[in-house]
Amino acid sequence: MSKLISLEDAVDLVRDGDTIMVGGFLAVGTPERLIDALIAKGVKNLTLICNDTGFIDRGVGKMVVAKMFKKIMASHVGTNRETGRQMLEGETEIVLIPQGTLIEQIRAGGFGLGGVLTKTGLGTEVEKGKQIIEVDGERYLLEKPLRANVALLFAEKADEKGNLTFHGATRNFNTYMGAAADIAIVEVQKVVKVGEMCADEVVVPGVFIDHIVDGGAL
Amino acid sequence: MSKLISLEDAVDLVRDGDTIMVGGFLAVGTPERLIDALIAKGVKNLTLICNDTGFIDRGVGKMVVAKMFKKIMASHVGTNRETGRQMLEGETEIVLIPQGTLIEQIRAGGFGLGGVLTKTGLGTEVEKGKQIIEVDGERYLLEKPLRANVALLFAEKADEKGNLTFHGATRNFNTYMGAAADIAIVEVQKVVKVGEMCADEVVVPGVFIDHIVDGGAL
Amino acid sequence: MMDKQQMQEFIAKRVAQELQDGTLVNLGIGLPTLVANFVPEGRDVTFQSENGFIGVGPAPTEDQVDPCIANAGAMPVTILPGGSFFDSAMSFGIIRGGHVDVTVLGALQVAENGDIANYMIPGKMVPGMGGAMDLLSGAKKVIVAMEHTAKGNPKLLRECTLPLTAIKAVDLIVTEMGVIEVTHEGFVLIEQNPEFTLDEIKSATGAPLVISAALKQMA
Amino acid sequence: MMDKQQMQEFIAKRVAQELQDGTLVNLGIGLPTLVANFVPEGRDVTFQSENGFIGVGPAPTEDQVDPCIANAGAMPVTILPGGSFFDSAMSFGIIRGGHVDVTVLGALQVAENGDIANYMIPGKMVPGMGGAMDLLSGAKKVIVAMEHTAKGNPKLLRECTLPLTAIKAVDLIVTEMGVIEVTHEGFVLIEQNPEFTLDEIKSATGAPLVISAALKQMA
Repeated sequence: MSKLISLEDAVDLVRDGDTIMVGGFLAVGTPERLIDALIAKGVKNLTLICNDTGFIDRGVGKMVVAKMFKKIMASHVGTNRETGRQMLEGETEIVLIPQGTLIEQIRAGGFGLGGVLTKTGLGTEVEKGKQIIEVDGERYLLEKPLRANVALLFAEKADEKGNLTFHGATRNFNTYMGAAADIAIVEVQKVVKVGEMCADEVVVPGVFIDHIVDGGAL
Repeated sequence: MSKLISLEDAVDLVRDGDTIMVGGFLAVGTPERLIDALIAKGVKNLTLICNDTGFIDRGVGKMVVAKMFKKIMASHVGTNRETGRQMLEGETEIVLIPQGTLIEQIRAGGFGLGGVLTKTGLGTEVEKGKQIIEVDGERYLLEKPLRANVALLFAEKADEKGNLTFHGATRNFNTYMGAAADIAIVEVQKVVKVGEMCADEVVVPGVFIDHIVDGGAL
Repeated sequence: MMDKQQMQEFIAKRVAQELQDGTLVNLGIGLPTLVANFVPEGRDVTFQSENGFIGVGPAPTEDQVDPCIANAGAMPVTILPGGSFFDSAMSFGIIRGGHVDVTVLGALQVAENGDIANYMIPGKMVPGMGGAMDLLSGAKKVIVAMEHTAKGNPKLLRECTLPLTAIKAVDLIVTEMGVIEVTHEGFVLIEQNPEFTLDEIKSATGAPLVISAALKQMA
Repeated sequence: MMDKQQMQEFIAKRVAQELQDGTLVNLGIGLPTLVANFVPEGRDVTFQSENGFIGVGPAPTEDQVDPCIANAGAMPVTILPGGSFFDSAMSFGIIRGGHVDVTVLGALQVAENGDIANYMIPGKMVPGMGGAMDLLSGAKKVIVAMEHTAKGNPKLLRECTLPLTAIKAVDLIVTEMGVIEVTHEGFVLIEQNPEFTLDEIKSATGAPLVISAALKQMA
């Protein structure tokens, strides 16, 4: 059975108040068509988990401008002045997380691990309120797993079972977010039939992907 | 500079008493030529970290028969009766580790993480002597990172920088062991020049690989 | 009376009916492996092999054999269209993360609270747990496929006496005698193989056996 | 006197000399990015981009631009032969696991024990730490490339007053005034830009500055 659905059906899966994960790194590898459709639909009070908030006119940054988030968890937001404004004026809660920790928290959430033990952030603001675990005399921060209701992903190619391949630097957070979300939707540039993708070439197995939207070429 | 070295130079990097990680799952994806050369060289008192101990005539099992290990950390050893004999007669220390925990411990060792938090093994013999960490009311076993002096890996193809690709079910433990070892040596079926491998197709980046041995076709 | 092979096929066939359309399933070595042969026609069931792929297909013909494609029991297999290969970290991420819908495993003992012992007998050679502990703690549904007794001794018990592979893990048990759900009230017989009387089944079970009000005939 | 651009290029050129043959290097945004332009001829230095690849090449020509290939600052770049693309988990595994030989970053403040503050000024818009905290705790060697002072105020201090990005992380500091090692004895000036006197450098430094017995001229 093909996992291909329409853009409209895809965005109907995102509800007000949901936590969403969105792939991409400064809008490279971001599902722009899904984002545009979500903005058109006008979902509200979302929590965003994403590496960054892109730009005011590219990537999830467009959703920031549309004021769709009550909370944003990201590693940096400096490229989007609207995120900065919403943060300073207290309109949106911003949680800043080291990039390497954020991706491991998502992987832990998707892979059934209880958390991440990392030295990153020790002795900094990031440490505040968190458990320190000692392993063989070394101190590590315990960072908790992250999960979402919906993941919105981007890939170069999918077969109808949702097996994905990527081109260039677009993998970033797209590879693990599907595992960490109840519903994973991927926007791809090209959909091929089952059997047209070599099993050795698959980067993300279709088991993590629920729905595919054919976004066409970039 | 090419990382290609001879089989002889490769096995000279393994010293008596070393901890070695060896890729492969029941001898599928195992560097058989490196193993044969190590047996010919006659290294002793090694600690093995491997998914299993293969068969008496295939994979690391041949090294078990040659009595090269003082300690073996594996998820199962039931396919090699010589491992069983050495275990029962107290000749070799065997530490049995759940497969999914073992691979994460190796990944943690290679990726700078302080350990693995998993529910696997809770309430079993595996739990004994280990720290239990509570995260949001859920209990997890803390399993420590694993590292080795040398990793012996197998891949289908390498370029001269050590970028690797795989075929079939040979990836298993081969993808992360290089990161977790001070020296990583990969036996490949085919070596190509730099630039002859597509950057999108690389499964293991060459940064984890120190030396390549051209093992030829299987 | 069924012989051993008939008994195993009878169990495997019944387990196969549990596999819903669109599910990802991991089959243990031995009896559970047989389940793949009995998936009802038209049902889209995909099998994972924990050594690193999804889409396990039938054994290869002689000229199809690829030394790089074997299952977790080292038997040559094939991969079906739509399958994918991956490493052990991904494979157990799939398992531990709850992305496997059903795992079918054998057991030495199952307790009425769902505890399971299936990997070691003290004093005997211990082969290791392999991926069983991860599968038991990670799969959404755990089905035990086994003979009801071992040399006449019950394997369904109040408490396991052998070292556990996992606690509170088992959801359903399929034996040659019947189908047993593991519930908060303990073992509940929901299907009975008419070849056995309820008394026979009860006496072959080492713990109280609730008989479901909706008891069906096993087929 | 050097203008700002000359000063930055002077710093970047000196940092580039630190990059040994066969090393993997991650360059921060801004001044550190310039370092790539000054790698000594014939030295095999590879650059990682933490958004997901090794083998960062020069900016593309107009017809080479690929929207899927940009660096961690979203600038279009190319990938060199022998490079590879990967995801963020792998990228930060490489970083956190100590597989990056050198990272070059800017800083707001560096303390004599190696503490570094480079991501936030309380009361101002906080852009976030991105990958900086991971790079500082994971890279084998941390080089800070920055101007010696900010608006006349020292940036090398006994203790950082701004929120830290990492503790005890910095190994070497390269400024327009000199090259400073961070040691157990604190800051040690190992190279001096002859455009500045030792007194000028000391007074621009907010912590004791040991002058190396083997002090060299910076070039």
